[in-house]
Amino acid sequence: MTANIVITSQQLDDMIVAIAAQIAENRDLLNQLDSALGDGDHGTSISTAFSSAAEQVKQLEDAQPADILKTTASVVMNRMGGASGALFGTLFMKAALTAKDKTTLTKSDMDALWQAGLDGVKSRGKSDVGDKTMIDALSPAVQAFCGAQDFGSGWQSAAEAAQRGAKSTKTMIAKHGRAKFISERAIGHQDAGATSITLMFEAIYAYWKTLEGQD
Amino acid sequence: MTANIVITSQQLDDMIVAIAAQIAENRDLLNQLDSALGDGDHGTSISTAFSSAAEQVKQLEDAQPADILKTTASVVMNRMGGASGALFGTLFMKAALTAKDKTTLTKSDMDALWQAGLDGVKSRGKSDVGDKTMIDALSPAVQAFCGAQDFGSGWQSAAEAAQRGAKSTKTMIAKHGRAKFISERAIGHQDAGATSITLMFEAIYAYWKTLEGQD
Amino acid sequence: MSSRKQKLINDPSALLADMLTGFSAAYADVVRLTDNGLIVRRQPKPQGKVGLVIGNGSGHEPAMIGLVGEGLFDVNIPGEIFTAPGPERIVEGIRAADHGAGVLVCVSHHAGDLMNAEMALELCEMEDIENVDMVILYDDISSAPKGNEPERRGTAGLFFVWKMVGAFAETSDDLSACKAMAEKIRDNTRTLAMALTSCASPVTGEIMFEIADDEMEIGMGVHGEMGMGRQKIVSAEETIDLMLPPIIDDLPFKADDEVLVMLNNSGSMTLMELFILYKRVAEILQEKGIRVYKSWIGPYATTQEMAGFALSLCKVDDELKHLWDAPANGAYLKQL
Amino acid sequence: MSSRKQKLINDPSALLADMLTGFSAAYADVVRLTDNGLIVRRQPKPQGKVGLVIGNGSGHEPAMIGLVGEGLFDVNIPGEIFTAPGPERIVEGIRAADHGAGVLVCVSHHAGDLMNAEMALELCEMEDIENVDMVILYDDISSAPKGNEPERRGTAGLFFVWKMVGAFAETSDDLSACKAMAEKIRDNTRTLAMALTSCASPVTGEIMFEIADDEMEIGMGVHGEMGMGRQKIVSAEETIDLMLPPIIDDLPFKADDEVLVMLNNSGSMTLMELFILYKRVAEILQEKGIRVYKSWIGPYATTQEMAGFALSLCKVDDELKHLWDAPANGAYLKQL
Ligand SMILES: Nc1ncnc2c1ncn2[C@@H]1O[C@H](COP(=O)(O)OP(=O)(O)O)[C@@H](O)[C@H]1O
Ligand SMILES: Nc1ncnc2c1ncn2[C@@H]1O[C@H](COP(=O)(O)OP(=O)(O)O)[C@@H](O)[C@H]1O
Ligand SMILES: [Mg+2]
Ligand SMILES: [Mg+2]
Ligand SMILES: [Mg+2]
Ligand SMILES: [Mg+2]
Repeated sequence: MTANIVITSQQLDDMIVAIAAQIAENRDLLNQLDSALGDGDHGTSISTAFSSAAEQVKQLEDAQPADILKTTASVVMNRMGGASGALFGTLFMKAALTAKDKTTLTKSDMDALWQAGLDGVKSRGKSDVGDKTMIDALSPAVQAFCGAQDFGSGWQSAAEAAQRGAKSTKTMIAKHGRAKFISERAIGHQDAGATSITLMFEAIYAYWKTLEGQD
Repeated sequence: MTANIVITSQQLDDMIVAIAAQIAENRDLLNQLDSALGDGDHGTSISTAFSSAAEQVKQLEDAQPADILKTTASVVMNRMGGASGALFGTLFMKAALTAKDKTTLTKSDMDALWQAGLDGVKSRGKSDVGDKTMIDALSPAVQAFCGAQDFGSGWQSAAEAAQRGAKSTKTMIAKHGRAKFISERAIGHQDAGATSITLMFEAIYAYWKTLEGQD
Repeated sequence: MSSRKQKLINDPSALLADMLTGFSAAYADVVRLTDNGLIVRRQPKPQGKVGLVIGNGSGHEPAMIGLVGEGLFDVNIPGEIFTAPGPERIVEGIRAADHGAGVLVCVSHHAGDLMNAEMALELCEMEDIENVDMVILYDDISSAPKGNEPERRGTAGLFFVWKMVGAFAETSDDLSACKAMAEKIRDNTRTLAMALTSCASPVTGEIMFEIADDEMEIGMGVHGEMGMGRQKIVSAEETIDLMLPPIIDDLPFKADDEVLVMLNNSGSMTLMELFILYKRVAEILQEKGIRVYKSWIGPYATTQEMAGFALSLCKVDDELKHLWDAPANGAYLKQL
Repeated sequence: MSSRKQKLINDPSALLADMLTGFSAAYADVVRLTDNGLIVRRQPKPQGKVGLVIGNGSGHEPAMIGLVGEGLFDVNIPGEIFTAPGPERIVEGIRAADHGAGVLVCVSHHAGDLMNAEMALELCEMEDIENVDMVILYDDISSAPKGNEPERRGTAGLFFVWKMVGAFAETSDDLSACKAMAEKIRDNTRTLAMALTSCASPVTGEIMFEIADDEMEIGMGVHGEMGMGRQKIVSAEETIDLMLPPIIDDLPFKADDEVLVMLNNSGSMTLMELFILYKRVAEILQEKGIRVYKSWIGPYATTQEMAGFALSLCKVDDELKHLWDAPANGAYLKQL
């Protein structure tokens, strides 16, 4: 088992498809989490958005990584709408801008993509770690990924860090989104957006393991 | 125990008060019956109406029987409103017209009062026996009363006939009132208005027994 | 389907008084509450025009207090919840609406409304109040078969009558012409209603009728009177496919007819659902070549918080279209 | 309190399309549905006047589709249920509202609405669409303390803004004056809402939040976001006694101020209850010497079939009263 050195457009495509599948599978769970803290639609809207992103991405021809990421961003932003459409859209849009003109993505390219995405989400949402949002999963995951030597250990530690981060939102009071209005009553509930981020990294990691198994 | 020969204004007063009390006690039952067949308000509206009729009647001074009946009619008609306000109002209004200028009421006066009241209700409601309305109690009660020799047996047989008549509505399909729209589904439920009529005769009969006990 | 039983009220025996006080305070520019509990126009109609009156049970708001105003009713006599007012109060309403050209008493056909109106007219005769007539109005096809129209009950479709006979009476000095106009509109109108849930009586706090969570009833009356029967809840399209054809066949409405369409919210339907329902109504009418002149979607005659709706059609000619487009300024019915 | 879960819809994924098709068919005299899913006026505003646009999540009908028309919005960009539309759609709405004097994008302050509007304005810059600005609007006093007004969320009281800035933009060619007017009205407006029951999401079919049958929540948001806390249901008078004083104190509204009052039905309240509630509102305002200019009671911004209401006050001067009385002709907001 050797680590892949770069990510190709085909692999990026597959990752989007894997994310869409993982999120679709957990749609009801995400709705449930969002109904404790928000309006109960996160699962439906994010799964619809990623499913159509996956469809669109599959139809691209001769796509560069940036095209794939930009298509994902645009579909998520405009199909999903709402706060999370803007935020998940921004994540992919900033990544797309960073991937501009690259034909494949190295590990350090990928570090930069995630870092740009995270910064974009933070400034769009005017939020940071500890606010009980997707950032509580995204930020530690990006940090863990960037701290790893290769993709394999990067995806694994990112998935684990996202998982821990999402769980940590249970004890937080929300400072953003619809959940902020319920203050103390938010305690005990895990943030839906942070859970989606976790599912995203888990899907990528699971896909990566199948790749590594292949070679 | 001797039978009273005439009914005085005072006794008529007392009867209205007794009816009001009996109906007030059964308010919830009457509402319940009306909600199976109609809009569930019969108990509330008839008890409110008779309570204020009893109040008004008590305040009359030097009242003739016709005044007492007319006051009852007018309060019931205008306080109660609805179909049953019109019908119970008509019952007392026709009785009042028949009692005009009398200072006391003999048994045969009373026969005429009830007969006029029954006819009034029938023509106002364009209904007859078998239509699943108050008439199914009122008509046999009036017939029984008029067939009796004196007040005592008259009130008793009227109360019993009303009771039987009210029960008979259970197996009927309604032809009038709100209940007519539910056709077969009305079967099994006793009519609320017929039940009120029964309570009315039962109250009078119970009051009469206390009178007979006294002399 | 379940209903809430708790309402935001004060003393249940003061429901009517509290409501009328609040309503007349909020819409003091349009109406006035008289000492004897009538809702009258702030600016009375000029002398020499026919007065238009209706008495009815309350609990159906905005009907009918919200329909007093220019181009609509002169006077409303609100009764207790779901209970027609008694004859003496109706006579008071008739007096208040009299502007020297007679008064038409509109009756939405229900036993109580009819009997009390009849008794009021008898009182008018006894008291020598002249030039008063009444018109009995009905529209609900579920309440009696075709051929027995006069036995049908009055429901939400009568809003077509209120709007257009209101416009007519605004400029008419002819009582019998007003009555004939009301009858013409009535005879052009057909309604069928349905409900998904029950509602609670604000007087007793009890649920007015039982209906299972997964059931609906087609043919529901405006006081929760049951209709043609229960069935499992179906989709919006299937619901309209069940309800519209019998309405069309009853008049019948034909190709090239022009119609007004109303989807009345009986309480807690969402407008979202009503718009989705309307989509199917428009499709079917188009298939049949029946042309929609104007539509109304919203809460007009409610049955407390019952979730359900009434679908009404009214066939219009040029005269009726003109009356329809005439200005109206009730608190809850405005036509520019 | 219990809520029905079953709605009369077709395919839940076609909710928005079905609703817009039905709505625009019913009110074809007022609005038009464009191929890209915008609700626009049937008769566009003349050239040279400022365009007024709002994008918002659907499910609040009649808001905001019912507010497109003369004297109101030029364009509404309806998003999915409770979900603000994405930036590209907002840009399409801005283009459709552009009549050569710039476009004001109104934002009811919620995270999603704001972020997408910001992104839309960034896109406009990139695409050289000039003279576009946005105004962030909020009114709900329960969502952030006094002093932190810009953190508050936008709720039903914004109808005061829509009506009056709509009237202003009808005759204005000055984008910054329109924005300043919107801010002025916003800064004069305060709202507090409450709910007795939950409601079901039409998308998932699930109840949106839990609330016990005998409880109410004061400070409820327009998407079922929870508020200041739960308590047992009290009477209508006690409810207003809890809600109105904090509203009055927040601005503060003072003796001799003139105000507009709104009681917004969030879904399945009865008008009867709202009138009873209004009675107490009028009493308290009178005690305090605050004068009511006009009132609105009814379903303006709903949260599906949630039983609850929002109470809003807006302080008006002569300029605002004039704008208030100006004609409006949206499908669900008419001013004669
Ligand atoms: N300001 C913000 N910054 C970062 N994340 C946010 C912010 N606001 C909301 N979120 C995320 O969005 C999620 C809610 O998404 P979703 O339910 O799809 O959107 P909406 O709140 O519009 O219904 C929350 O769980 C949270 O993680
Ligand atoms: N046409 C009629 N003739 C005789 N009795 C009638 C008629 N219509 C209704 N009723 C009586 O009135 C009763 C209903 O009274 P109530 O509930 O007080 O009036 P409403 O139907 O107006 O709510 C019925 O139970 C029935 O006995
Ligand atoms: Mg959500
Ligand atoms: Mg009844
Ligand atoms: Mg009744
Ligand atoms: Mg949402």
